[in-house]
Amino acid sequence: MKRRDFLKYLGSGIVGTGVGLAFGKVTKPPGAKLIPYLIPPEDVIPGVATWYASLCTQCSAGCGILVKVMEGRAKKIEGNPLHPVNKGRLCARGNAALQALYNPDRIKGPMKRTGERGSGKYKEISWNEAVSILGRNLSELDKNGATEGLYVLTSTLRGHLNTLIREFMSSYGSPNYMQYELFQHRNLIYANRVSMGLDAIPHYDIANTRYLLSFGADFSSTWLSPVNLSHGYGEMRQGGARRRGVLVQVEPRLSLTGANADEWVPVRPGTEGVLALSIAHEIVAGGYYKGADASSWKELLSGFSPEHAARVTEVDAGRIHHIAKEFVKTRPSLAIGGDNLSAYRDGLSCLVAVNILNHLAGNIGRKGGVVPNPAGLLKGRTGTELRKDRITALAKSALEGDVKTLIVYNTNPVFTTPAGVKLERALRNVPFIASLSSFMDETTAMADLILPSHTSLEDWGDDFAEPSTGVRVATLMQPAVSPVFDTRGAGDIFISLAKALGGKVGERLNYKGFPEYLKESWRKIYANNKEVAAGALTFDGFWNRLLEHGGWWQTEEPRHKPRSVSVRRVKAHIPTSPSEFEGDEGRYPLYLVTYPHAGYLDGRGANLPWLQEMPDPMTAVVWGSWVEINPKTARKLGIKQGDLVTVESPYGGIDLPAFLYEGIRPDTVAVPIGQGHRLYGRYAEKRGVNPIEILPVAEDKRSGELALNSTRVRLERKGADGKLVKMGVRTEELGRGIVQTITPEEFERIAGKEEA
Amino acid sequence: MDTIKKLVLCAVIAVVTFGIGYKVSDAYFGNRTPAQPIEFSHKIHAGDNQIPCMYCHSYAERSRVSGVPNVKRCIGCHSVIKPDSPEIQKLKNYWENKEPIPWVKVYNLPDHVYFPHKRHIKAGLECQMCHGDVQSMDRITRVSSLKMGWCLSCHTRKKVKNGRDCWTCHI
Amino acid sequence: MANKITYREINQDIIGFMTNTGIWYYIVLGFMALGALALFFAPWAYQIYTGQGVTGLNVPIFWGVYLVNFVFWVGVAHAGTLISAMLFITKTPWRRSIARGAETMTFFALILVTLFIFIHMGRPWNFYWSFPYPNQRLLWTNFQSPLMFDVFAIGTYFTSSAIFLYFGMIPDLAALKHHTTGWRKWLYTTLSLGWRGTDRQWHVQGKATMFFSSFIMPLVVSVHSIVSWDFALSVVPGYSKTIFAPYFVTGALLSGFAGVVLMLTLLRWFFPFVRKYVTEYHYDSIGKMILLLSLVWSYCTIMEILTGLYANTSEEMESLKYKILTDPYMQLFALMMFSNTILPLVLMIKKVRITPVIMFFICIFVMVGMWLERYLIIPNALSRKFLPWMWYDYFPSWVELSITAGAFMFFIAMFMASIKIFPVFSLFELKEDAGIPMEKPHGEG
Amino acid sequence: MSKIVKKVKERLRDFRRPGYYKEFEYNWTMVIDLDKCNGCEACVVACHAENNLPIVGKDECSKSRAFNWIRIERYVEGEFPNVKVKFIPIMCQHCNSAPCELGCPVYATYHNQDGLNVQVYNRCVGTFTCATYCPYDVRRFNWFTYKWPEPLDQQLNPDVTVREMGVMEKCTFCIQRIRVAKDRAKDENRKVRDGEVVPACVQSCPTGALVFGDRNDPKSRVAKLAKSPRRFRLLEGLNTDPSVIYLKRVMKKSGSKKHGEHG
Repeated sequence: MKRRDFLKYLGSGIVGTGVGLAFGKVTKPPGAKLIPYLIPPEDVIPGVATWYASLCTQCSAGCGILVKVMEGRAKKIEGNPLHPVNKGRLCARGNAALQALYNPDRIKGPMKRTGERGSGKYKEISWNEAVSILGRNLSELDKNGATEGLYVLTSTLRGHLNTLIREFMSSYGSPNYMQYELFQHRNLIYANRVSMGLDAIPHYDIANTRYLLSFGADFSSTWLSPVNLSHGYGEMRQGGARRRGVLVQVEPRLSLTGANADEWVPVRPGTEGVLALSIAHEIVAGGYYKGADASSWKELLSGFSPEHAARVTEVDAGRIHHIAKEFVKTRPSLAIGGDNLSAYRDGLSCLVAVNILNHLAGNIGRKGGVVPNPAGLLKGRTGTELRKDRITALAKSALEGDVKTLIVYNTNPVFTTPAGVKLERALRNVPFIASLSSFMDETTAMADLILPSHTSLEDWGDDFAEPSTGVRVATLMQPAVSPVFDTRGAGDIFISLAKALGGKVGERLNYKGFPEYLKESWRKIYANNKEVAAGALTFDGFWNRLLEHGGWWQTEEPRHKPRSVSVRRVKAHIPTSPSEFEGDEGRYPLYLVTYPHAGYLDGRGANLPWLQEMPDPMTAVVWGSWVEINPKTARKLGIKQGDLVTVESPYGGIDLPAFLYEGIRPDTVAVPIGQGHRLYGRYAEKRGVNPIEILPVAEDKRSGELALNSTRVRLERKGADGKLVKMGVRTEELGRGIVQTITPEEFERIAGKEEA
Repeated sequence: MDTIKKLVLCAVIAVVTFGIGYKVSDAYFGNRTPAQPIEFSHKIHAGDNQIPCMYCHSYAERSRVSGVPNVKRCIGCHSVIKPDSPEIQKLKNYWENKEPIPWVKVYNLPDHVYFPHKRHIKAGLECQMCHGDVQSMDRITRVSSLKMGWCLSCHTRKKVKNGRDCWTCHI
Repeated sequence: MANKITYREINQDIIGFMTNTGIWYYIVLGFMALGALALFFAPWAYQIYTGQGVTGLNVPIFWGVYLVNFVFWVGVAHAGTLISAMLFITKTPWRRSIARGAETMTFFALILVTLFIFIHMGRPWNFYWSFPYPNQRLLWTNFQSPLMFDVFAIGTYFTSSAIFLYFGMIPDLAALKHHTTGWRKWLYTTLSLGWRGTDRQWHVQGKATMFFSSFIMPLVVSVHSIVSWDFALSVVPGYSKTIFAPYFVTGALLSGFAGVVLMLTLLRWFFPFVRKYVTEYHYDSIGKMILLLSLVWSYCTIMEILTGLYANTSEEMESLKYKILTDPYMQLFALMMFSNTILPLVLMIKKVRITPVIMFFICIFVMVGMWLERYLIIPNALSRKFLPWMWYDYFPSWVELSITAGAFMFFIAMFMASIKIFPVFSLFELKEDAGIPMEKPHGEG
Repeated sequence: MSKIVKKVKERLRDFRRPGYYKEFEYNWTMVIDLDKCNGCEACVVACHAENNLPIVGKDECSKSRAFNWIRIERYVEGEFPNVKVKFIPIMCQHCNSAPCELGCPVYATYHNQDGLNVQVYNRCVGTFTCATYCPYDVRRFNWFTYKWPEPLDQQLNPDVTVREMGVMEKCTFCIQRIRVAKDRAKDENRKVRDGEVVPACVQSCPTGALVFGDRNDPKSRVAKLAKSPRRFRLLEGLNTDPSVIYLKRVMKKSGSKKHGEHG
C-alpha cells in the first residue's frame, strides 16, 4: 500500500470517528429534567397515588368513585367500596370517564361563533368576554320583559347544580328549566305514581330475591343502576348459603341480561303488558292472591286469560301458567320492567302491569322485592313536571319563536331525538344558543356561544342517587385534578352569569363560586337534618368527612314499608291491547327494537376510545353499529353475516351491517343506539349510524315519553361488505368443554357441600 | 477503477469508525456532571453545614422517588441565609416568577426499571453507596454506571431476597 | 461416463465459464440483485422501521410466511449435506459432479435461513440475546426452548457446511490460481492456503473430508428434526405430532433434491459444457432418489392425517378440516398432494427420469408442493387452536409476499455471483471421474 | 441406583426451570364464578385503564389485533327460541406448567417466586413462540409503537411500562398492585393479607364474579372457593396447571324443553 493511500484511509478513519463522537454527543437525548414543586401540595408524595372520593356522572345511576391521582394526573377510576349504590364496583362506562377528562377533542376554551350557524367556525375568546356576551343577551331579554324566553336544557340533574339553576331561573323570571335525556325512566316514575302512589323509582332488591321476572329490563348493561343491580344479580346467583335465585327474562330480543337468564320468553314486541296481566290473571285465578279485593282484581283481569294472551303474545298458555305459579310460590320474588317495555307507545301501561304483578305476589315493600326509597335529602324534581319537560314541547316553542335564548348543558338532544321532531330546524329558529358542553357535539354545533364546562373529574357537585338502595344516599363530587383546559364548572358559569346580570339574580346567587354555594347548601342540610349531623361535632368536621368518604349515606338496613296497588288506581292505565306500531304490516313486516349500547348509552360514550374498542357484550362488535337479524329471516331475505343492509321505516332508512343473531325473534330486528355521530370528536365521528333518525315522533299516550319501539321496518340487502368488525370468530364450543356447566338439580345436590 | 476502489474503501473505513466513535461517545463521554440552572453546592449544604439528605429529599423514605426539594423549602432558609449571593438571586427570580427550577437529572433510569428508593433506604443503605461522596461535590457527578450489571453485582453480594429475579426490578 | 474428457478440457470448461462472462449474464445478475434489493431488503427495512404490523400476522396466527420460508430454505439446504456427506461416505458415484453445486446451494440457502429468522423477529436488533454468552447482567438463555435448539442446530450446520464447502474447494482453488491473473489469482492464491498437491496433502484432504462427512452426517437428520420440534414441542393441534421429525427431514431432502435438479438443469440449458458432466446418469439417479423420498414423504403425510383422525378429538378434527376441506386450503392441499405424491410417481418410468425438461417441471412442482406443505402446517394450524372464539384466518401481506419472492431473487443473485468466483463443479472430482489420463495434462491436477 | 436417578432428575428439573421455585411464597390465584359473571365487559375496560393497553382502531381490530389482556368469550348454543349464551372471561391463566415458558429462548417469560407467569418486556426479542404455544391465545403483540394523542397520554399509569414495538405482552395479574401490597406488607413486617391485592378486573367486576388472592393461605377466599365442587380449569386436559380456577355455571341442559310444557 502506498503511503499516500494509507494516509487517506487513516484520515477517513479519524474523520469518521470524530464525526461519530460528535454525532453521539449531539444526538444523545438531553438529560431528563427534574422539576420540583414550587409549593408542595398537601399529602402528595410523588410516586405514591392519592385517592379522591367522588361521583361518577357517566350515567344517572350516581355511583361513588375513587379517583387515583398521581403527580396531579388522574390515572384510574375505581368504585368507592363504602358507597351503598355500587359497593366498590364500577362499570365500563365509569372506568372510561378518564378519557372524557383527557379527551383530545375537548373544547379548549370559550368560543364565539363566527361563521354561519352549524358551519363549525368559531373564534376563541376569553371567559370574561364570553360571560359578558351571554350576560348582555340576558339583560336585553330582561329589558324587553321577555325573561320567559330564556330556556335552560340540561341532563337529569339531581344535586345542588339543579337547585342552583332552578334558583337562577326563578330569580331571573323564567319557568323554562327543562331536563332531557333519552333514557330518563320517567315512565317508571309515572307508573309508580299512578299504581302505588310512589313518586319515585324504588330500589329493586335483586340481591335477596329468589325469583326475578324481568320484562325487558337490561340491568346488566344499562338499565337504571347497572352496577348496583348487577351486584345484586351476583348475590342472587351465588350469594352464599341461600338458595340460588332464578332469572326469567321476557323480551323479544335477547339482551345481555336475557343471556344470563335461566329462561328466555321471546314475547311478541308490544304484547309484554298483556303477558304480564295474563300472569296476573293466573295468580288471581289460581287463588294465590289472598287480598280482600281479589274479586275486583278478578274482574279487572278477566279479559287476560292465558289462552287469549297466548294468541297475542305467542307464549304458550302452559308457560304463562307455570311462570305465574313459580312467581307466587317462590319467596321472595320480584318483577321488574324497563328498557324495551317502557319504550312502547303504552310503555307506562306495561310498567303498571308489572307493578300489578308485584302487588299480587306481595312483593312490594319487602326484602327481596320492591323497596321504596325514603324521601331524599333534597327536594328534587317531582313527577308533576313530567309532561312539561318534553323535548317535543321545546321544539314546538322554538318553532313558534317563544324561545329567545337557550342554554344547553350536558345533553345532546339533536342527536337523541327523531328527525321528525325537527329539533335542528327549531334550534335554527332560536336567536341565541349557548352551550356549556365540553365537546363539540351535534347540539353544541348549533350554539352561538360555547362556554365549555368541566368534566366530572374537575368539578364540584353532588348527587342524590335515584333509585337509591332503600337508604338515603348523597354523593359528593370533588375535583380530582386541576382543569386540563381553560374550562369552568357549570355552576360557576351560572354564578358568574348572575354576577354579570346583577339585580335580583345577582343578589340571590351572591357566591364566590359554586364550591361555596355547594358548601353553604350542605351547611343547611347539616343544620336541618339530625340524622346527617349525627356523629360530627362541627360542620367543618362533617364536611371533611364528606370529602373523605365521598358522600353521606344511611348505614342501617332499609325499612320496609308495604305499599299496595289498588284496582281503582290502575284501572285506567292497564294495557288493553298490544302496543301500536307505525308502518303497514305488509310493507314493513319487521318490528324494530332499539336499545342503548352498553358502552355509549344514548351516544354520550361514543367519543371514548376505550368504549369504542370494548366489544359489545352480546355481539362483540367494535367501532360501529349493526342490525341484529334472526338467521331464519336473514336466509329468507338472502342476507349473510356482515352484509350491508338497509333498514327502512316509514320515516327513513339507514344502512348498516347485518349481524345474524339467534337471540332475536324472526319478526324483529334490533339496532343499538349510540353510534352515528356527525360530530363529537375523532373517535365518534362518522362511525356507524344513528337509528333514532328513522323513528317516528311517537309518544307514550299517557306520559308523553318518546316511544323508541314504535315502528315497523323492512330490510333490504344492499351489498356484501358492511364492514362489520367484531371480536371472536366462532361461538360454538364444539364439545371442548370450555364453559362447563352443571344443571340446577346437580347444583342443589352439591350446594350443601360447597363452602362459601 | 482504482480510484473507485479507494473511495469505497475510504467510505467503508469512515462508516465503521463512525460507528465506533458513536458507541465510544455514548459509553465514555456521556456528561456525568451536567451544568445545573443554579450552581447548587451539595458540599456546602450536606458537607459543611451537615444538613441530612432526607431534609431536602424528603420522599426517599416513603416513595420510590426521593424527590427534589420544593422551591418553597429552598426559599424558606434562603430568605434569611445569604440572600444577596448571585446564585440565591437566581433562586429568588424563580420563586418570584412562580417558576419551578429545571434541574437536570443526573441519575436517570429507563422507564422499564422499577427502582424504589424507599426499599433501599429501609434496607439500611447509605445514600452515598450509589450517589457517591455527595457531601464533597460542588456539582453533582454521576458516580455509578446505572447499568443492570452494576445493580446485580450489589444484589448478588448482599444476597437480596429474589434480588436476581427479573420481576423484582422490571415491568 | 464421459471417458473421453481430458483434464485440459475440464480446466478449460470450468475456467472458461468462470472468466468469460457474457453481457446477458451480467444483466440477469444485475436484475436479480436489484430485485433482491427492491423486493427483499427494502420491504424488510420498512418492516423494521414500522413494526411487524406490516405483515399479515395477527392473534393467534403469530407464525406466518416468514417461518414457512425459514423451514423451506432449511429444506433446500438439506440436499447439499446429504449429497456431500452421506453419499460421500457411501461412495455413491453420481455425487461427484453435482456435489459442489449442491454444497454452494446449501451455503446460500443457509444465509437465507438466518436472515429469515431475523426478519421474523419483533426486535431483530436484539438477536444476539439468543446466544449464550456470559454477561454482567447474569442473563442466560433458555436451553429448554426449541428455538434455542435451532440456534445451535442452524449455527452448527452453517459453520460445518461452510467449512466443508471451503475444504473441498482448496485443491480446485490451487488449480485455478495457475490459470488466472489479476485479483482472481490473488484471491485463489490466498484461499488455497499453499496447496501444492503433494501426496501428503491429498491424503490429509481425503481423510479430512471423510472426517467432516461423518461429522456432518448426523446433521442431515438432526437439523430438520430440530426445526420440526419448534412445532412438535408445542401443544397446538396440528403442530404437536410425533411424526414431525422424520416428516420434516424427508420433506427437506425432497425439496433439496428438487432444488439441485432445478439448478443443474438451468446450468445445462444456459451453459452447454455442463451437459458433459451432468448426464442422464445423474438425472436417473436423482430421479430415483426423489421418487423414494416422495414415497416416504407421502407415507408421513398420510400418517399425520391418520393419527389426527384416529385421535378424533374436536381439536384435531377441526384442524384437519381446516387444512383439507376448507377453501382455499383444500385446493392448496390438493395441489400439494398432486405435486409431491402423484406427480413424482411418473419417475418410475426411466424415460422420464432421464429427460431433463420433464424432470425440471416435476421438480418445480415438488418445490411448490413443499412450500405449500409448510404453509399448510405453520399458519394453518394456528388458525384453529383450542378456543374457537379466537379462531382467525391469515393471509400474508404484500411485505411478506415481496420478501418471499425477493428471497428467491437474492438466492439466485448470490448463487450466480458465486459460481463466477468459485468453481461450481469440483475440478478434481471431475477429473477423478474422467479417470487416469494417458497423457500428461498441461494443467496441474 | 434409583437414588442417583432421582437426584439427576431433580437436578435436571432445576436446570430445566430456573426461576421455578419449589415452594411459592405466595400462590396468586384467581377464581372466576361463571354463575355470577354476566359478561358486562367492565373488566375489559378496567384492564385497559390500568395496564396502558393501546387502542388500535377499527382496521387493526378487523385484523384481530385488538389489545385485550382479558376478554369475554361468548358461546352460543341452540336456535331460536332455545338459545343458550355462555360467557367466560379469559385472561392469562398463569399456568404453573406453562407452554409459553418452554418456548421463549431468552427467558423473557418465566415463572416468578409468586407463582406468576411473568413477561419481561425489555428482555423480549419478539420470536412469537410464547404466543404460538399458548393454548389460551391470551398473548398480545405490539405490532407497532402505539401513540396516544395528547392529552390522553396523561392517563398512562406510571407503575406500568409502556411497551414499544416488537414486544409481547399479556395479563400480569396486575403485578404492580401486588408489588405495592408486598411493599406495604414488608414495611409492616407481615405477609400480604387476603383481599389486599385486587387486580383492576376484580376490582371493577360489578357482580363479584372474580376473586383474587393467595391460595397458600388456607383462610383466604380463593383457597375456600378453589375447593368448590363446581371448580374446573380451562382446557385442563393439556395439563398446564393454570392458576385461574373457574366455577361452573349453573344452567339447564340445552335442548331440555321449556318448563311450561310440562307444567
